[in-house]
Amino acid sequence: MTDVMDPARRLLLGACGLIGFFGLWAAISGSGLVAPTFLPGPLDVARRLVFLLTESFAGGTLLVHLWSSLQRFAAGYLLAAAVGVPLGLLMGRFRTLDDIVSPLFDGLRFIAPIAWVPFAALWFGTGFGGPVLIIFSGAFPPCLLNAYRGAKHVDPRYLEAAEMLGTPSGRIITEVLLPASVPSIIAGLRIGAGLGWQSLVGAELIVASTGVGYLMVQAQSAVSTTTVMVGMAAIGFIGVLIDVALRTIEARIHRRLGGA
Amino acid sequence: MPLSRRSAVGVTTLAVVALAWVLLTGVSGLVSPGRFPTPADTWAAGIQAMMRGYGDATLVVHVLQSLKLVALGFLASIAVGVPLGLLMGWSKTAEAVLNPVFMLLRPIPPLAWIPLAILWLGLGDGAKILVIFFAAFVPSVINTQVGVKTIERPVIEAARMLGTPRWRFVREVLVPGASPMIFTGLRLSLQASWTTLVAAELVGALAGLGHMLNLAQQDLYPGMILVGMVCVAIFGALTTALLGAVERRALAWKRTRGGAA
Amino acid sequence: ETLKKINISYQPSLYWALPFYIAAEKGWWKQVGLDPTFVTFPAGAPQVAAAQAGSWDVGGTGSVPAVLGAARFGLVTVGITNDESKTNAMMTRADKVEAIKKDPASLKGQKLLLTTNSTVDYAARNCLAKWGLKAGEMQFVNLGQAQIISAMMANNGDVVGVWAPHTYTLEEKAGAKVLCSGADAGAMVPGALVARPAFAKDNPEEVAKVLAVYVRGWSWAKAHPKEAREMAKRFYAAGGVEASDNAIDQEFALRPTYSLAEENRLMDRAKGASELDGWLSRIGGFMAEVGTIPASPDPKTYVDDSFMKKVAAAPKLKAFATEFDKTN
Amino acid sequence: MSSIRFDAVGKSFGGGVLTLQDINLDVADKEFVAIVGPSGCGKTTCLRMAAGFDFPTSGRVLVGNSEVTKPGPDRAVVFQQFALFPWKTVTENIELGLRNKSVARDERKARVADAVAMIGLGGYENSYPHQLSGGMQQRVAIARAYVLDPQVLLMDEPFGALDAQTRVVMQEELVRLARLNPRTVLFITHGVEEAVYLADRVAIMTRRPGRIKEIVDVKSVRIAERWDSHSRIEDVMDLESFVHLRTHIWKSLREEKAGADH
Amino acid sequence: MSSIRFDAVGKSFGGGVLTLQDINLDVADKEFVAIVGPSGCGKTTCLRMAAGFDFPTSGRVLVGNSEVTKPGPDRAVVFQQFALFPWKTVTENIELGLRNKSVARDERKARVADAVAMIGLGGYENSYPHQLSGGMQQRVAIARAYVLDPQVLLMDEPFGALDAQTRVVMQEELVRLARLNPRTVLFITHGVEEAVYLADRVAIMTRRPGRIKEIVDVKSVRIAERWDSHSRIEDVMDLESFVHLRTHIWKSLREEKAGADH
Ligand SMILES: Nc1ncnc2c1ncn2[C@@H]1O[C@H](COP(=O)(O)OP(=O)(O)OP(=O)(O)O)[C@@H](O)[C@H]1O
Ligand SMILES: Nc1ncnc2c1ncn2[C@@H]1O[C@H](COP(=O)(O)OP(=O)(O)OP(=O)(O)O)[C@@H](O)[C@H]1O
Ligand SMILES: [Mg+2]
Ligand SMILES: [Mg+2]
Repeated sequence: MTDVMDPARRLLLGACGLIGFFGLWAAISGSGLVAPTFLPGPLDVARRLVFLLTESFAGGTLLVHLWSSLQRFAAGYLLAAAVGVPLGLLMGRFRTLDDIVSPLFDGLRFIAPIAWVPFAALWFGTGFGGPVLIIFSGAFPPCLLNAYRGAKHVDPRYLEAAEMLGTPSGRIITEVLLPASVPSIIAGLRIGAGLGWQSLVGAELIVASTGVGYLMVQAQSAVSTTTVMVGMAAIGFIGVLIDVALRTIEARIHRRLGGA
Repeated sequence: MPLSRRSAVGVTTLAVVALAWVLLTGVSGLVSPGRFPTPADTWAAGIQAMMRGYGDATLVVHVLQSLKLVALGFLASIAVGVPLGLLMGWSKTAEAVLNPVFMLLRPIPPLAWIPLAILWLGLGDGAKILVIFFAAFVPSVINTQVGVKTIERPVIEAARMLGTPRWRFVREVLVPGASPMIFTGLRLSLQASWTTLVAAELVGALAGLGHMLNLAQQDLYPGMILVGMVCVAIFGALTTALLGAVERRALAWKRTRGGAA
Repeated sequence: ETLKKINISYQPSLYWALPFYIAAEKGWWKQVGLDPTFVTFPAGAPQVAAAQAGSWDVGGTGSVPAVLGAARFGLVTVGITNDESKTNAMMTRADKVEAIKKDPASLKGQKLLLTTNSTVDYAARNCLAKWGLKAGEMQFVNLGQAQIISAMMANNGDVVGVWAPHTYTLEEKAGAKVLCSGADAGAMVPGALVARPAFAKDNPEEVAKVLAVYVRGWSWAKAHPKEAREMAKRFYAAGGVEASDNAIDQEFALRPTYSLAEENRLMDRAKGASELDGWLSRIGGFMAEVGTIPASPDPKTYVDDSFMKKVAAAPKLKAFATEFDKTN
Repeated sequence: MSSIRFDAVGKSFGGGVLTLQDINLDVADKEFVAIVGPSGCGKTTCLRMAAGFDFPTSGRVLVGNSEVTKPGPDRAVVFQQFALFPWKTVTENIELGLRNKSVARDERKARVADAVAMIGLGGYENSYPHQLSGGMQQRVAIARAYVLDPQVLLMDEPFGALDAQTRVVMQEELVRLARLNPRTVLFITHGVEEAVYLADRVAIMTRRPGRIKEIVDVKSVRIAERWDSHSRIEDVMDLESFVHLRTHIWKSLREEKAGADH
Repeated sequence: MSSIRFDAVGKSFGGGVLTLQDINLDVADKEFVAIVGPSGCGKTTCLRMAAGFDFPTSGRVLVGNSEVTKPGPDRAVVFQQFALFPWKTVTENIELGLRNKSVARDERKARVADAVAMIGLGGYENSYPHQLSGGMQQRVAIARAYVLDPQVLLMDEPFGALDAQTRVVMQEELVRLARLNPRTVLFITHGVEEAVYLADRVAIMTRRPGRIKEIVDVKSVRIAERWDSHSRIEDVMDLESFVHLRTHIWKSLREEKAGADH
């Protein structure tokens, strides 16, 4: 594979991508082909962003909304990762556990996070639990599935070597399955972060007084598309930060192992 | 017989869950019917959906409509997601250029795409498929990308040594090499197609399981919600089983322990 | 004297929730010995569900969620918020209104974008009936209110059903006009003050206090129209809705609200079923017809006028509730 | 008691084609048996069955009187294709088995250091496998098995990737260990001389379906001819008795070749 | 013109430690050069630089007068660790290079069939690599390179996993090809005899940092002593001139050993 790219070049290329994207956006919205209520230009959104940073909308400034969303997201997402990854690895190791969990998991994961809203409301009301449940239900499947399949596809040679060395099952999981499936697990965590954010809007249908999702729902019914887009940008931005963090970890491990 | 053992355990698990449900909600009443529907409620809702219909259509119509949307959305997402993932996995330049945009776009909830989808494609199936597509192509991209990166270096070197031209290299080295992870991505894309159905069918659906779930939510009809959820779960699992069969054929070359994942 | 904690729920930026806001601004809650926490919901269904989970005690909601809550969880209706029959309306592009009114049959086979199984669905069905059309003769397309606005602006729907404040949004941003409202079709759409059954049973005094504060809010608003409009604007903005002056004016003009006396009159069962019972049973009938609930619950089982009567019976509370009433 | 016993073992990998047929072989406790045979005849498969990774289609494989059902650290394996953990350094690879046996930290470090010195990889303790040459990786795989000091050592062409010099060092080390602290060893090799030099007995396998054609007793000759009195490997290899045995095995394998299908 | 030229090549893998130092080696067009040297001395690295997978830190590697910048089918490689495509059958693995060269289907099938027969894997055409023994995999890797009929053949211990008999078959095949249709070959081996038997010249490398210590000319002896007149490999190996060369190289390597750090 191509050699490691120096960071400056990487940034430059990334900037090119973003400039191209924003340019296209500005061109489409500026061309008048699309009404500004549907696609405001990037500058409008930027202005609105600055406005929302200081002025309160739907009960708080953007930062206030972002902060409460982040708390819910962090709780749901971390729970999903903390349960999903170990469970996935365990299922990859223990057939029986796999056989027990799989039928449930393979059904439940198809149920939309927002379909849980009524039950989340019935069970948790406006508590913290409801949103966490919904974000969890979005982020959990990729965490589990990627860990599970990563573990399943580990080269059997390594398992045989570990068993030959008398490695107990717990240690096989931490020292063989886990490192061997790191790329897959990180991909799962990245996807999970995206799906978790997506579920946030559903989650904030229950606890509606704060949150970026709530802000977006309110803005949508008020036909304030710029506000909706500020919300998307905010979520996108946090998503980018999480992604960069995860990818950095992955790249570091990858480099250490001299992967392709 | 590993397969029958597997299904035996699976059936047992489902039976235990069903039994727990009956015991908790129906018989003992430990969980009040207000919090979770009883088997009787659910049965009644199921019969209603099947015979009289719910949300202006019978269950069969809902299922068929949803299957169509999921199939088209899923196919669109892999048609875009896998090639994009291959490109981003192989070319550092492409990755550097595309990844920031991709990262920025992908956490956007499907609900937020709805206005644009309506604007571009109206209230027909097209808009719904677009919404599904936006949610479903992400896992394919990421898993494919990572899958390409995990191909062992010697194998890639061997292909280059043999002078493999670009397209053949993609088809015969990158794709099969990344295929275990590509299939992980497809599984998640398929899942995302199903889970986005509820959001997609907010776009003026006349039928569909998502439509049914939306209505049931609006109506606070837990029995019907459960019927919808179970249907989605069943058909999600069935479509996954189909994908699994394709995967088993495609990964026949791979040595794994305890059968295909 | 310690203040009694109570959870009050409403939906933000909706007209009928204004009294809660006014009371908070004016500090009236303390005066009746309550310390409210406000819990808001963007839609009626999760709101009603959250009551089941004990997340709130007393609140306001639409009539459909109120009936739904009654049918599912025994939610108690304890009063009326306002009359929304003029603001649940079928709308269309301004230039088409006359043609359609002249020849309603031209709607046959067309799409009607609305939020199904809701108050506007109820209003629309009554409108169609008034024109001699069957519900099945139009194609009902279910969309959320925000989506309807998007669709209408993208010219994807000619006839839509929305409720306030979306009605004003469409008037102002998409050049739409009301074709037929619930009021036009004789479909009364009240909003409901509701209480969690367990809470109402154990704390009748507190429920009465909330009602007193609520009706006082409306009577104050009637006495101070200008101030009330400004307050409404602030209240809407806090919820993320930037309402125009025109929209605010229309809200006050189109949505009748009730004094303590009127509330008690509408709920009076001296001569059999009360007026409110009648409205709600029609709505319940509609909901049963469209399949939301198996059968319309009898309003006598869930409309409880005792709390409102309690307000009228307690001299201090009555005085508090009616302080700004002009007549009486 | 760590004998290995192949009892009428047959093995086929589905499809009905027989890979191994009626294998009967006893490796006594502390005995060193080498297997030689044409490529693809089933040597690795035999070893994997003794290790507990594959199972016979017919017959039984016993280690110390009980049937092999799963792998374990009592039977250390040096794999034909090394199977080092790519995410572990040289030290970590060698250390894992000791950690599994809960060997105390200090002793562990000492034993790993000894092993690293033995395989001549001082300075590479913290390298990852991909940073090592093929031969270096193989040496790590050997050290990983040796350091366990197991009852049974199963080695699949352990010296295949080593140059002649390094190979001699490792062979001598193996002999030294075998003298010092005899172990039951099953050893697969393509080097007939290596087999004769190291083993007590050499089993010669036939081409597919793999059968044991002949078992050559080396030990009695070694004792009778006092091979041990020679300290250098080349000196032993020059002995007439050695050459005789080597040539015998060589010929036996050659016949195998002649009777083959190509 | 497919000579290979190492021109004052130095190589270090980061960290400043020198792996290869001042390597100067010319492999003339159609010449067969073998490299021997202690494990880890940098043989594979040299070969990888000629193949275009690694690049010198200093100096240059030229193939046919132009600097190597990338791999290509003019330089077929047999990798030390096979590097077969796990998802391709034996036939598909061998066939890929021919398809890349747009060889017509019929000819391709014929050449692949020949190659499969040559490596003695008839009957395994549709097996996947994980279904083959180590030696069988190595033979597929050899066939994959041979079948390309490349100008330059780079082979990294290609016979390492083969038993003596199969190895002889493959060696003889290699010699036959070399006679029939001479190619430029760079060949890494641990077998000194193999090197002397096959190569025109044998380059001996030192322990780290790898340098070329000595280049032994075999070809002139082979011609002078008419090794070609003997058809069997063992006969050649018994010749005095052969033994002499072999012992010389052996000793040279042994010194290397003695001067080593362990
Ligand atoms: N997983 C498998 N599936 C199908 N066939 C297999 C499998 N593993 C091994 N075989 C077959 O079994 C036979 C013996 O293989 P084995 O690896 O034991 O040979 P070997 O004697 O070790 O050869 P080598 O010296 O080349 O390593 C081979 O013909 C091989 O094709
Ligand atoms: N990617 C790498 N990173 C760091 N060091 C490396 C890397 N590749 C090889 N080396 C080092 O370079 C040296 C030479 O390696 P090389 O594989 O060329 O040896 P070799 O002569 O082929 O040995 P063998 O006979 O054991 O295969 C070794 O010391 C090895 O540790
Ligand atoms: Mg083998
Ligand atoms: Mg090497």
